[in-house]
Amino acid sequence: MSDVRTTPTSDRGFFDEGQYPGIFAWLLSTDHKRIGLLYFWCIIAFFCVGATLGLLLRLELFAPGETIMSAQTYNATFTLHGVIMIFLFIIPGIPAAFGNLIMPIQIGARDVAFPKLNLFSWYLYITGAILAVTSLFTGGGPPDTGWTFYVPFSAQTSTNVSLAAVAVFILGFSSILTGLNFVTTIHRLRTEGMTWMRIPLFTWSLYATAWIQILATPVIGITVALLFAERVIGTGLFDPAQGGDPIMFQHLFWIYSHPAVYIMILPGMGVVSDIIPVFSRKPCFGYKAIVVSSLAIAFAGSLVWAHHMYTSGMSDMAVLVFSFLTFIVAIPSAIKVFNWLATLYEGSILLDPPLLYALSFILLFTIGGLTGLVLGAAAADVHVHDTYFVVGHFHFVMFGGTGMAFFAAMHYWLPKIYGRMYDKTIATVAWAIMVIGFLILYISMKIVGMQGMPRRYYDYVPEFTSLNQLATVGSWILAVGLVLMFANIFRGIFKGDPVGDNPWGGASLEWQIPSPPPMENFGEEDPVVTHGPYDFTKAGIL
Amino acid sequence: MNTQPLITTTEAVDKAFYIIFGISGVALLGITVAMVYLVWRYNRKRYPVPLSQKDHNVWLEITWTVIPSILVMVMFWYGWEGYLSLRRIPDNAIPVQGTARMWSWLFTYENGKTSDKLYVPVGQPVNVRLNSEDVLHSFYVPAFRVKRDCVPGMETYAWFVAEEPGSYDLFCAEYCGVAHADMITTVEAIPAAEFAGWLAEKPSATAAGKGLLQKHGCLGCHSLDGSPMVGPSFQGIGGRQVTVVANGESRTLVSDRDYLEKAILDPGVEIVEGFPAAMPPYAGKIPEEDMTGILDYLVSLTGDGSSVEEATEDEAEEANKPEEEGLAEEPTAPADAEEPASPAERGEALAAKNGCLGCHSVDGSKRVGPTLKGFWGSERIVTRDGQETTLVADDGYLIKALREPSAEVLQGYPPAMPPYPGLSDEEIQDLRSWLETLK
Amino acid sequence: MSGHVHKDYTGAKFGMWLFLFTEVLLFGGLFLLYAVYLARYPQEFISAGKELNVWFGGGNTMVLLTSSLFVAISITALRRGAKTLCLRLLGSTIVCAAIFMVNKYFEWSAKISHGIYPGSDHMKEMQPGEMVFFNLYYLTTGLHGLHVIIGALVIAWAMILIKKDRVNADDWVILENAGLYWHLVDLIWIFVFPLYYLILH
Amino acid sequence: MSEEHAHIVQYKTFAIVWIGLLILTGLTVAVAQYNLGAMNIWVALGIATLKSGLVIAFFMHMKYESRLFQLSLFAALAILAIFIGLNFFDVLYR
Repeated sequence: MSDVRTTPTSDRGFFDEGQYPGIFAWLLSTDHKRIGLLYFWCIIAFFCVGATLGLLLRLELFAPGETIMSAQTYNATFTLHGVIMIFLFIIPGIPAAFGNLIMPIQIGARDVAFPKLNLFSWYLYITGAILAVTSLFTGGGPPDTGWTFYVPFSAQTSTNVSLAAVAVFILGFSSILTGLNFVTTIHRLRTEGMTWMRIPLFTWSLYATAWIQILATPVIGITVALLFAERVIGTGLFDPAQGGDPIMFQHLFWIYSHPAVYIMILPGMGVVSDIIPVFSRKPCFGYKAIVVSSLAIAFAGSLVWAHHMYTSGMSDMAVLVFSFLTFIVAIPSAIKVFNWLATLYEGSILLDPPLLYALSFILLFTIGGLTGLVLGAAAADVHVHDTYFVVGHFHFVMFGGTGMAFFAAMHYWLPKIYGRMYDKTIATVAWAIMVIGFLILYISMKIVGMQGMPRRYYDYVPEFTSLNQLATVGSWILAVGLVLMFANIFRGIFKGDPVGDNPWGGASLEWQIPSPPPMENFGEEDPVVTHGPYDFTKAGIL
Repeated sequence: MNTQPLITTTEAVDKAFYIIFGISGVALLGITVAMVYLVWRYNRKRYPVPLSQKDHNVWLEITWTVIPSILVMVMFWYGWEGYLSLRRIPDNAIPVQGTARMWSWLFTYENGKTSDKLYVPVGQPVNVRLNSEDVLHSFYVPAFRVKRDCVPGMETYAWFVAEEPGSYDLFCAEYCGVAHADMITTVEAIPAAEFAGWLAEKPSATAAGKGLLQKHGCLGCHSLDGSPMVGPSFQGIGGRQVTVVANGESRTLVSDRDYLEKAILDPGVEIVEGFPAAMPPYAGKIPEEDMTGILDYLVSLTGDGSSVEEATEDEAEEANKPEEEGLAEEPTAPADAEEPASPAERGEALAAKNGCLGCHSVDGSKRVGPTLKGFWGSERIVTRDGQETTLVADDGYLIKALREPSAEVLQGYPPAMPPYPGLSDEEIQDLRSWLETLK
Repeated sequence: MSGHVHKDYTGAKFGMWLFLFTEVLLFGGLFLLYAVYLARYPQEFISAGKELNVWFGGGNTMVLLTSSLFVAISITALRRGAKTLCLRLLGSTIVCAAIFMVNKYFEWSAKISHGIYPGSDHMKEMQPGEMVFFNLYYLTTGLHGLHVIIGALVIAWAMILIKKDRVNADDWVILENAGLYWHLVDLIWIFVFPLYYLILH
Repeated sequence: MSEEHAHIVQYKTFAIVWIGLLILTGLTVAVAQYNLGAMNIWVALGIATLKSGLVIAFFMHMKYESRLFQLSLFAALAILAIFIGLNFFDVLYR
């Protein structure tokens, strides 16, 4: 790449260049990095709340019968755990936080296409989050429907589902606007020389994700709007007594929520695709295959929603079609895993924390993906559907996949954003503890699910006790790892040693500018890109 | 019976499991080993500079696209094949109607016999036709690998065959509200001859009568063994002397067929001394033939009622009873050994369980809905069909307000309350007893 | 590209189109339900559809098509420098929106006075398919009406900007985008009209 | 930037399109008077598609936009069609 270095006006980069004083430098900023950090910190905060709720759930399940909370509280808690983790952590997690922080820099842009809209998205996110929290304390009390809001229960319960539905609608709107912004940015604001085949894979994954956000999210909007209408004005479109069909709610819900799974996982795959080459000092193997598979996942992911509904009472023909399509989607994911492994081959591998987290992504995601095949196969799904096997499966994919990728991104890019390095040894120890706790926790869940324990059970029959206890113990180990990791990251941000511009030896654009980046990322002249994102030879790393 | 070898649901599903787990296990092992090996082999300490900058290989890409494609198609096929076995009901399957409701199961057999456990003969397929009375539930028997949602307004089915006698867990697998985890019963697989006997027990007046009492919810308030519940026990009710209060005057009479019929259809007229006027009128609610059956049975309960011949045959149901009560009324009650809670206490627990207190205060303050303080017997101005009417909060009003709250909406309040069709009559009586205490 | 001052017209329009896609998909959920329930209750949909008045629906179709014409012409007018004409056309568009809503008001109140509205007793006596039809009708036209109001507000906002010369012959992308939004409102109605008002008369 | 001076559509073009739209509206009402069985809905949808095509192409200037816009529109409509279409594997076979 051409020399895009400028003399920074300050060694704290954009942190010193707020347009407004004090807190308004953040709340009114349209700078993509500041907005990215706003998202980042909110997302971390909600993750901690969600994780705490998860720990409480595990504690309740430590023994059969009432342990620490009543059944109603338990139901509200798992609903809240799901809503927070999905709508406030995983979906916005990587795209809104790291997408905002890094994507414009990666394509050589000074900001996203619509900076004000970007800030507006964040405000929508916060509004949605506040409404979701408000629903706990108003109306009929915290929603107790599970994050899936299935009718007719959700239409009948006296708890505050209506407000939660409004919150989901607004959060969906925020997600749409971010997606729209990113698609436009990637189409319109690539700098000179940044051809489509030179876009870093992280940005590619965000591009694919953004299209899903745009095309699938409105469907959840109308779904929760209809739920709201059903509760408030009694339009019984899903009410059998009024000729409605409760199964149609599930169709509409999953038309969004299955693609949403790919909104959650694709950016994680992008992070891993960016990290592995840097720590192997080799170009990402099969760049084009990974790009195509991202787009294929985005498209094919929109065709498979009803595999959540094999037992719902829908037609057997639908089971046949959706089961078939589901297995098709498995292929692009497998292609990515093989390409990542091939990238390691003949490389020069440095096991720094970002790579460790990325590798654990591959392992845990593979386990999650393979158990996903069990759920895709019609007969096997019938047995494990709505059991702890499913709970274990999606935690492997969502937490082991997206969560680990989020942590990988944190260890990879935060030093760039804050210009300081965390303690790598502690990061490695925390990683090891987390992976061990994770495996104990979620493998126990899968086994107990195979034995037949249904999910969303406040209480269980005695034969499930020992595995539940094992899972709870695993959750404690996992929690220790999480606390250690976050503590280390925070210490690193504020007190770590300064890092140079390119601590890992990356070849993409974000490593060519100062750490922290200056206000508009690049100096007077826009960068001109002359080689691919993983061309370490031309970038002068090798 | 067995014209061809029957593939059980367990066998059909497990085949898919073995194949998918087999392929997946190999894949996982391969990927993990490859990853660890590569990280170890090409460590930077060993190779400070990468050996190559290879970044693509078309043949490799094709290989690892095609092979997984074939493998997943294999998995798809076995999954689908197993699923078809689950959907093809064997010709000789016994039909059973399975009804799910918040939060219990009711199984009805061809001859009209009902049970809250699913009794099946060993070795013979059973087809359970499922429906739901309220929200989604799911019929799940892990041992037989079958699961099917119960959808209101729609019939679904699941068939299975129990190869071995035994008691198998039957769960509700679709989240259905606060007592979802308590919606558990069992499949009782018994030898075919025993099953036939059990099924044929219908002629036995006791079992039939008891079944009717169960069906209409009588046993929620009246015991058969003499223990006091909300209402008087049925033990010895046939021909027993009872003291009743009518219009403030008490008198003693003999509990005969006429009295019992009156007491069921219009219980408010004469109240048994020492018991609350809690029983709802059943006029028009019990079909003629059921009424005859109930009366026949009740009249037959004479003497100390150490209950004739039914002791053995009803063991299973007796054993199940405390559990069912726990389900319906006190999911959080610590133990069934304790004294039964008073109706008012149960009512309070019910109100908490159903989330009533989210909208209704008990201290007179206004929330989404009206306060419950001083509710009982108060005058209410309600809007019915757009017209204002004044009425008194009594049994009829309470039942309507709970089952169909939108029909009569209290002046000054939004029509926000959802209907609670899941509340049984006994539960409503408990609520009523509790409401009476809120002066 | 030189950063700050530049204004990316294509980008702005593209962003608007992406937003319109989300609107299409939002209504798409309702059209999906319509398709599914039509397949399930064809006879009931026909009998219920007869209750709707073609003249109300047809009249409103004309009104919206005409308003779309005004908006389309207004952009050409602005770009040719005819600011007053442009403002008049946009004003007419808002009048059209008002006519549409008044029309809708009469139509709805006629239905409601006949006891046809979600949860009414009259509805409860209908066939299940008819209930579904009317529930869908209210939700679809209601959501569409909401979009008419929002569209009118957006046009009004564009008018203010034109008056202030913030939007002018050289910088008209805001009007273009406001127009795109208004046309979307029209587009949705083009499908709502035959599906609800003309289902076999 | 070149696209700032994108095609200016003539008043006349708009007027012709508008008249076409009104005619099609009349047509769709007229056709609805005949009982064509299941074809009614398809004819109505066909005419509506034609009308919306006119609005998109001329009023919304899609005819003059780049291939990117057209492809995106196609993608969005295709996804909507898929969402609706795949549901019928359930609805028609239940």
